[in-house]
Amino acid sequence: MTLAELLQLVALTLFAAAILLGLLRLVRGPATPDRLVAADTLTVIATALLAALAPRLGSALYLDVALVYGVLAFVGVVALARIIETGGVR
Amino acid sequence: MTALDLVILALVALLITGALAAMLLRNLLGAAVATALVSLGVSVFFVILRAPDVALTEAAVGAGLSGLLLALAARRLGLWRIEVQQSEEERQC
Amino acid sequence: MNLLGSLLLVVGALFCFLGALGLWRMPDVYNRIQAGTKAVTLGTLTTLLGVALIQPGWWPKLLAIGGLLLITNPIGSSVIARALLRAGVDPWHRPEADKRGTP
Amino acid sequence: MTPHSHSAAPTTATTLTALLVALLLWLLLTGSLDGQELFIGLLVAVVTVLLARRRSALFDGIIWSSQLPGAVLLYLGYFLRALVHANLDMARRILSPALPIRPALVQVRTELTSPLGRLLLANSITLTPGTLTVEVEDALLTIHWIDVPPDTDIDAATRAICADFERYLRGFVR
Repeated sequence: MTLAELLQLVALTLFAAAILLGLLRLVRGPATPDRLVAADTLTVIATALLAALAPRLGSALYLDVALVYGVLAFVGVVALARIIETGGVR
Repeated sequence: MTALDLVILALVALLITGALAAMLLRNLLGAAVATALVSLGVSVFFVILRAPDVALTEAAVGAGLSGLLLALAARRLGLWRIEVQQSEEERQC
Repeated sequence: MNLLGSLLLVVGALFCFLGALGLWRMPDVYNRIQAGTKAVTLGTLTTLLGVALIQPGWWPKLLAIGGLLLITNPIGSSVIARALLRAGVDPWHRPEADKRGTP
Repeated sequence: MTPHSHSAAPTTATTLTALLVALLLWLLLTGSLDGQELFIGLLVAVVTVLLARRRSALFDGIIWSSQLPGAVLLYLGYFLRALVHANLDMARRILSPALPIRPALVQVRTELTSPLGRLLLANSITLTPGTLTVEVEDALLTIHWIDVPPDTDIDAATRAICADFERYLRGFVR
């Protein structure tokens, strides 16, 4: 195993740990806004993960997934946030 | 290959926890967020399984449209409810 | 080049991890947004740079992803924060230092 | 971010700017300068701009001059430096066991007038050390600051948070 491969291994491990930590926040809550923030952060982490996986899988097609995911998840987050805004706290 | 296995394990945890949260959360907005996260995990899984086209569709439908639709439907039906303080929700999962 | 790119991947992953850790450690929603959005944005940018070093032919698409991310990510967190403020969520204060700068 | 009510018809310059941005995005996404792809890209860009013509009023904040590229580069350099600094700062706060934060909401006043300028300013503030833009209302920005020094009023906060960015931004945006 070369040094570059070892470094990529470390990077993927850190990504996995980041996903698990974000998941922990999603489970613990305590309220819906916390979950929304956790989901937003997890989305961007997933975008980075997709980009990091792309050279390993060997095709630029996988970058498109990261692009579409990054942009569309933003739309979803904004929609949910707007509903919190108009809905208020009850 | 072990690192990729770790990522896959984390994704499986994401999928199962997200699905359970979507079922068990009382708050419908929280459930919508959990559903979007499940589709995130599925999308990354499709990429790992080397199916970029399926992953692209899953990302478009799951992340953007389903979140938007669920949120709009919840608002139209008057079913949203935001709880800021700690509540019984926390014990749910 | 491959080595440097891999090193940048590790740095990017480290920042993403720090962002998730901040998400876990911070006391209230606003601070969680701060920790999450900043660290994760820089982590993603570093990761994209690392991929661009590993596969130099991909730089246009990586640049597009980076640019869109740099615009959408702060707006997203800002929108969440504004929604929370309008919904009436008060920010957390350190107990011994309250009543300062709050409108 | 603020629902800006620009309903006036956009000028030719802003429409051309929007067209240029759309074409640039197409070029980055396809990554080829082939004649046919370029033609299709131009077609798609024209259709996109026509469909989103009312939204392209966002671009009328740009000040066109010969110094535009230099000003943008200066801003980007300062911004990236601030971003790295912000993250090291945030990493220090997250990793230290005592969690050294004193968060509060403060308000700052901006002199930028165009929606684009305020958007860029708000984004920059969100990504730099310890600050998060919560709301933009005309010239007043509400900001969540993670470490507020004692006795901060609106002028001190403006100097500390957004004066530098404003100086760089005013090189190319209103």
